[in-house]
Amino acid sequence: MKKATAAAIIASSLTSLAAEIPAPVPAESDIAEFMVSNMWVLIGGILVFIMHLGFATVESGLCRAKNCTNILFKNTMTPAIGFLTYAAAGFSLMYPGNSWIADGVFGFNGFGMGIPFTDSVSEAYSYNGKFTYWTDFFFQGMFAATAATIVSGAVAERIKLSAYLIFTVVYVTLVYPVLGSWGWGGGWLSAKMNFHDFAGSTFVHSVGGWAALAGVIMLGPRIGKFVNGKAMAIMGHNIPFAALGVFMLWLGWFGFNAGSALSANPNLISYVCCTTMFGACAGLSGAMLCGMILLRKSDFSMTLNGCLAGLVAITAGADCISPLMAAATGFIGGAAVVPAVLLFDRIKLDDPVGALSVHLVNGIWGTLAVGLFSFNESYTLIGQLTGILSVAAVSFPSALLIFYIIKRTAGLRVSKEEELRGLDIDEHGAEAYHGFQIFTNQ
Amino acid sequence: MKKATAAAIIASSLTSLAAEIPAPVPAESDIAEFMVSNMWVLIGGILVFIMHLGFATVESGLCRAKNCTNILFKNTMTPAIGFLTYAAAGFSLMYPGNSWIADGVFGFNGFGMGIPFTDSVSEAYSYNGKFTYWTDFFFQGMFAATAATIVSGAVAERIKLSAYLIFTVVYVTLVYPVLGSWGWGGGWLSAKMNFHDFAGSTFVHSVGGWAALAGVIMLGPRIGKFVNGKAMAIMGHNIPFAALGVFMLWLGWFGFNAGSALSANPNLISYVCCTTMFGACAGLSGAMLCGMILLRKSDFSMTLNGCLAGLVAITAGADCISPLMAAATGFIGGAAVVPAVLLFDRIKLDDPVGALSVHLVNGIWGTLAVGLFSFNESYTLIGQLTGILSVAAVSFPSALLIFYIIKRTAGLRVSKEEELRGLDIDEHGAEAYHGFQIFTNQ
Amino acid sequence: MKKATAAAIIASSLTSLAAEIPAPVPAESDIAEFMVSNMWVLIGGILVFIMHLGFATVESGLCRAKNCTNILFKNTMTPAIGFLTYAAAGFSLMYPGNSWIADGVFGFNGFGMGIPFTDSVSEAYSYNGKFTYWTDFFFQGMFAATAATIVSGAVAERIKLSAYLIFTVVYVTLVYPVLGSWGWGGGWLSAKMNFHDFAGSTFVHSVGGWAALAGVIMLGPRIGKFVNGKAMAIMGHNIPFAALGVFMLWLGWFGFNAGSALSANPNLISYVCCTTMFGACAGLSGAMLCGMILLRKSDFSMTLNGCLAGLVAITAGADCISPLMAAATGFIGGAAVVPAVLLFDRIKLDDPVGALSVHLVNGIWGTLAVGLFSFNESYTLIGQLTGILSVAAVSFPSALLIFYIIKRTAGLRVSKEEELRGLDIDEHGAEAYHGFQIFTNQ
Amino acid sequence: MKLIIAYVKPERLNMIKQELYKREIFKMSVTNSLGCGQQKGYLEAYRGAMIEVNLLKKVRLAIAVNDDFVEKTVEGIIAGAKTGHIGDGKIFVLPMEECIRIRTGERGPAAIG
Amino acid sequence: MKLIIAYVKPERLNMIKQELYKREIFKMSVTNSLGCGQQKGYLEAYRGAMIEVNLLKKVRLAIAVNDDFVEKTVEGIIAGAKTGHIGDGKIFVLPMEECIRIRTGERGPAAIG
Amino acid sequence: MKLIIAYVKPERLNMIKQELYKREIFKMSVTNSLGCGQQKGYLEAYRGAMIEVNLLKKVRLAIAVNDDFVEKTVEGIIAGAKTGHIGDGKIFVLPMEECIRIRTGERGPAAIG
Ligand SMILES: Nc1ncnc2c1ncn2[C@@H]1O[C@H](COP(=O)(O)OP(=O)(O)O)[C@@H](O)[C@H]1O
Ligand SMILES: Nc1ncnc2c1ncn2[C@@H]1O[C@H](COP(=O)(O)OP(=O)(O)O)[C@@H](O)[C@H]1O
Ligand SMILES: Nc1ncnc2c1ncn2[C@@H]1O[C@H](COP(=O)(O)OP(=O)(O)O)[C@@H](O)[C@H]1O
Repeated sequence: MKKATAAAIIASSLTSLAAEIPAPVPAESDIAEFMVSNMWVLIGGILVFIMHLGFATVESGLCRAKNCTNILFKNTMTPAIGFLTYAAAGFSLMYPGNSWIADGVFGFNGFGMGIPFTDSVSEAYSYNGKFTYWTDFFFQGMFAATAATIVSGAVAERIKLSAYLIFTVVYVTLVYPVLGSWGWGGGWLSAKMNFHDFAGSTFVHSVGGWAALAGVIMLGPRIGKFVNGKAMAIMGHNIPFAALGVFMLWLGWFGFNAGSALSANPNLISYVCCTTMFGACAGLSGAMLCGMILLRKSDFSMTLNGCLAGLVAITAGADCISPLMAAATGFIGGAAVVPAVLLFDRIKLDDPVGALSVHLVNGIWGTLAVGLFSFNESYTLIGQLTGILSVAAVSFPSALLIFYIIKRTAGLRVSKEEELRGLDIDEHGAEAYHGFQIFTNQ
Repeated sequence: MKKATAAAIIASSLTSLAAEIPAPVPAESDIAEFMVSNMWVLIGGILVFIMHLGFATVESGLCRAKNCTNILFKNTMTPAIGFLTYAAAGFSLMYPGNSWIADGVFGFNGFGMGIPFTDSVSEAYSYNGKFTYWTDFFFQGMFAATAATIVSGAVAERIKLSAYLIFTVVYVTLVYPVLGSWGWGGGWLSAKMNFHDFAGSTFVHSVGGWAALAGVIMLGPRIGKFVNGKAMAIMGHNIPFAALGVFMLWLGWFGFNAGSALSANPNLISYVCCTTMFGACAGLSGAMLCGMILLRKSDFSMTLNGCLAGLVAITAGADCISPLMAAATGFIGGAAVVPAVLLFDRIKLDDPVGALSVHLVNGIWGTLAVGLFSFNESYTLIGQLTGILSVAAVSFPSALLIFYIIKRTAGLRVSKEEELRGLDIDEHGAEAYHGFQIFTNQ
Repeated sequence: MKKATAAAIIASSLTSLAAEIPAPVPAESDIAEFMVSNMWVLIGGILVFIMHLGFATVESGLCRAKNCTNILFKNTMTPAIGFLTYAAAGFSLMYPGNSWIADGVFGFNGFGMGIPFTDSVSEAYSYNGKFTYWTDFFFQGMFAATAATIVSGAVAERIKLSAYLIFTVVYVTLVYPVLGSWGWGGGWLSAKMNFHDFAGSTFVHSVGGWAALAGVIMLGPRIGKFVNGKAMAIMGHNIPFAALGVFMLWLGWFGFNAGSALSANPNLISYVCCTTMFGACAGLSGAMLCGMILLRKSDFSMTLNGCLAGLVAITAGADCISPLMAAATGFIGGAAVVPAVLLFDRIKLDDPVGALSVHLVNGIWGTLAVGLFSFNESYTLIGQLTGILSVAAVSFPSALLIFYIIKRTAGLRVSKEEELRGLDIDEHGAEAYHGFQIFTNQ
Repeated sequence: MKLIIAYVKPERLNMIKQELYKREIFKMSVTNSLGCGQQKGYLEAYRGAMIEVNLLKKVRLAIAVNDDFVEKTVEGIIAGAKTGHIGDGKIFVLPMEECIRIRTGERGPAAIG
Repeated sequence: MKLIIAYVKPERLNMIKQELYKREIFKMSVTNSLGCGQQKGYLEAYRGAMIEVNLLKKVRLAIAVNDDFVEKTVEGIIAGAKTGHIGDGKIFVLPMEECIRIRTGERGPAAIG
Repeated sequence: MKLIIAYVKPERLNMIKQELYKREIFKMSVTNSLGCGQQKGYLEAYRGAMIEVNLLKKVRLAIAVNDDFVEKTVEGIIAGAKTGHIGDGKIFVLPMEECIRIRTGERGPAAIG
């Protein structure tokens, strides 16, 4: 919603700039509000940035030491790829303004960045009175790579570096922004279905989650994950690092959600910070309790997943769900992680870090929760379901296709020897923890 | 002081909302100032959040690898418990507004959240013109769990997970907010004694420190800490992680202190950031030099403690102590850590991470320092002492009582076997660093 | 430029305060803008602070485990030393206002802090309408220590702790601020040469880089680095920690660069965030590709260096280079890291963490890039070259001199035995990873 | 009594354990080790400087057995460890004079199992 | 000369050292090890998948002694290591033909102490 | 056949390897170890409590050789490891009854090299 509005203003603003219509001189107090809102969105973008550190540490901590450098390498390149391709084409695809090619479904505004830099505040003000073109791009660009990062964890410990990089470039440049345009870019989902996804349970997390599912299917499980039809534990090597990552993601999520207010509206941003926090806290509690019941242990890595699950779940409705229902949404999301992880193990889908249970399952759940719990009654369950299904219908097959093409050409999976020895040695020629004695029999 | 004012406004605002008095329409420029201040306090809350990562890493890094997951688990659940219980009752207990039951000593405003969400800026403005209800709750809620986290480190490596969780729920729901109401909630300490604790040397750090002391006494030392009456070194397993944590705490402290300005008053927030930094820098220097003299070594973990000590010490008077005296306050606090650690060892109190020396000793010292160094002469040594002693008189016995009840019922300490093998295996069924060869003889 | 203006205002403001001229009462909306800008610069300072964590983790991660505590110790003390000495004298030397002793070359405003704290917003407003005296000091003080930290990595694993601390005190108190005054303090480089260094490619990174070079030369290589004239690999012990550090530096850089706007001018700060991000992303890409070509491996630590290289390179021109050219600047900077590291190895300069390749080489490159790519044509290649050379001409010899004096007096390098055993045991009496089995043959 | 020491590839450990279990050998001690043998190392490249890593990760098994179990043990290890490629490892058999079970103080062949 | 090798519980190491010191045995080498024996392992559960950990953490002592010290050493180890529960560990005594002190080149029994 | 075991200072490992290569001994196994010997430990101070660290970091070499290589090997180790200071380490020579190359099943002296 909010984003769609912004996109429309961008579009008209672009036109007005092109036509060199003199910008109205705003009142000084409007300027001050403009400065505040702009700063908030910028800070939001900076907080989203730090989520990439969170992904890097969660994913590497929950995998084995022998693949640690490889995972970090992927997660460090991902924001770079995301931001650069978003500048080249993604931003234009996601926010086509009036340049729709297929109305509300596919649009494109031209390659590269649109508005030249100007030092004048009043000119920038004419963009939309809340933030500058550059802030807009910065914030949205930070989001772009997040979807790809979700994939990174699910395919870890067996995908070729080159395959991952190619997939990321293609998926982030094409699939992510086009789907995003349906909702945030003012496309059919928001315009016709009143589909509500405040900060991206669907457009970021599900889009990433479906691609992760495609990757897991195309790659197959890691050697040793399923033995005689039973799921084996392949333990993470650095749980403190994974915990650090969850805190970083949690931190960044305040920017992810509250930054999506796209202004510094005091009520909205503070409310969203609260619901976000409720989602995370309840998610932790849900996963802890569910783990105690189902596993008879306080499983830490699952509890950490529960925190992220709660955050993913509250993302769609952070602006329109009451605190109590936000906690409920998070709690259910966190609790759901435990059976979800067990289920994916049961059906032999090997997801080393729980990305499917966190991002896909809860991306869907959070989007549905808007239909169930929102105090804004214009968001219907039907509308939400339409969004979930239509996004799934495009993202999953296209991810499958991209992975398939890579498999047939550049190759998807490392050799058995390389997988056993660890990707760090063969792909990067160096270990992550030189000198540390690490015992392995896998 | 500041907070008491805020609390009063909250109270009257709550009344006005109840009575449906039409809110005054604020001027646009007031709105802009409202937006800025609200954003600053919100950012303050976000920075305080990251302190929980700091606690998690400092505490786990300074303990042994075999208990690492357990400590991280506790520190991850602590903010969740703190925030959720604060929403349920703590906020109402701490800021009772006019709903005092025993005047200035105990009040309660009702369970759950008070004000419904409204998207309108002017309505939010009527809250107090500086920040919204939700910002207020977010910021205070982040503080709530901090006191409990302090305990976590002191009781580490031997307390049962369940015992810690129960203690945290009770202490944070009841003890912390009631004591806080005496000062920040407009209670007797601020109203009658002009007691000044700007951001919580007493209400957060001492309150946590006294509980930590109670826990250490009730639990007894770790196996192997005192042999033939001599304190043995039980070395931390991951010093880099502990250093990371200190930086995270230091970072968060800018929000903890400068956010406590409860507005974006440019002078006040920037001044507080400076005094906070002076406290930390001087604390580092004090501990380093004192360590060199007393221990003839540049002991790193003590120097890190010194940084935190300086921060705790400057917290009470960050708004009313000159830069030079802020440095002096921090320096003394940092230097004090070294003999304090030695002293606690001498009297056989086993505090694995130095929580008592940092939070209790310096919580007291910092509160006193206001009486000694403040340029606001209305803060007297008597007033400060009254605050210190009255808070001690409630927090320490009640913490003892809670721990005692847990000991008689659920049990407080893990078995000897579990302690020797490490809590990670028995409580969580998994090690923190799977595969790493770790040599232990403790 | 911006900073010079600020300095001038500081000066006049100091005078006006001294003369007790009544401050003009600003309009309410001006106050709101003042509050926003002040908050932004303060947040900038807080972000720069976290860069010190980044330096600590990058440097310790890329060195050996046996020296890890020592490196962390240095990097923790560095901001403390930087901030305290900056308060004592550095700030006055760097921003002498009208108190030039040698016009535009050397000035001094007196010891200690200048303006007393006042709670009144309008009085603070009179400082310069954008930020308070304390914000100014906070932000600049955070910068001060950064230069020294750069040295820390280059001299790691062999310098005495005391030697490093002494060097830092002297260099940060005297050399860094005097050179800074030439540009940011309104001195000859900015006034006469129109030299442009937006956020410090020269004044921070080159100044640090030249000192690093001096240190590397005076100390000589680590034992075992060059064997029979060939450079040996001495591998870093904790690559994940180094990666974490790069993310922290990257995060902090948004404050370093965009905070240097010294106001919350929406256009400028958002633009600078974008160019900064382009620099980092392209730097990563440049180093990755160049590494693949020159080394036939995706070398991770070099790619990480590439990210930092891109950031250093874009720092000088973040406000005046187009997005595309920002990416080009970063790409070239990142790519340059790989041959630079190889070159320094070839000429037997042992720089364990690549500080020379990142900060010195790219500090120079970034400053030149302004002359080549800036859309502000008043910045000439000649002007930029003058800045680069004149700063080099002072910083390098003075660093050499300081190191030389230390060598002759307190001693510069640890004994051979200590170096072999590791500095952690001898200087700090404790290992970084107690209990972990670490295999070493160096 | 003999002490059988074997240096094998880490990833074969699970299989070796199973082969030994089949042959009713349940007790053993395992240590991390680095080995230098016919199997060539590999090059690591760190920051552009190449280093030859010729100490490869191996696992060291120590199994104390009675004389009539020696062949079975050797067989079991070979069955689990052999891939046919260089680097498969070596088995060393040492004479052992005494074996004591700490818990009971039992000595000699009875203490081994 | 004999080489005495013992696998014991890590937490008993300090006590064993003290018992050996009492018996004037000051020299030894200690290695991390994993042991598989009568002592059952335990279940770890990671993300819902159970794994049996049957390689338990042990410490391996190697002590070279002259023949007349063998009994004292064995006694000392037992005194320090014995708890009476399974998992207490084993002691193996191997014949040793030569011992050389690197610093001096001394050989034989004189080089041991 | 003999199994030669040496405990040496970690920083001498590279030199020892080179000395052994010179003498055409290419195969060995290396393990991390902690040693307690004549070389005194040092004091670590952690948070004001002193601890004597008397288990110093050593490296353990195990080299299986045929009888005619024993002297060369001992010589090589000494050449690489000797500094003349205490803590230089010890070499132990154990009799070995059998050696098996897993890859080929070869036994005896032929399997060693
Ligand atoms: N003579 C020896 N002494 C000690 N260890 C040995 C010896 N020969 C082999 N090893 C160990 O066995 C491992 C495998 O040896 P290698 O020569 O690569 O196998 P293969 O003989 O099957 O080619 C080595 O890495 C080393 O650990
Ligand atoms: N036959 C053996 N060979 C090698 N190591 C052994 C053998 N028997 C026991 N050990 C070592 O001793 C440890 C303790 O053995 P265990 O059988 O549990 O003790 P107990 O015999 O007292 O019940 C094992 O974990 C293993 O490391
Ligand atoms: N009798 C022994 N049994 C086992 N290991 C020993 C023995 N004597 C020495 N060592 C090993 O050798 C190392 C060096 O021994 P040390 O006594 O310091 O040397 P030196 O005899 O040259 O003074 C010790 O740290 C230990 O690992």
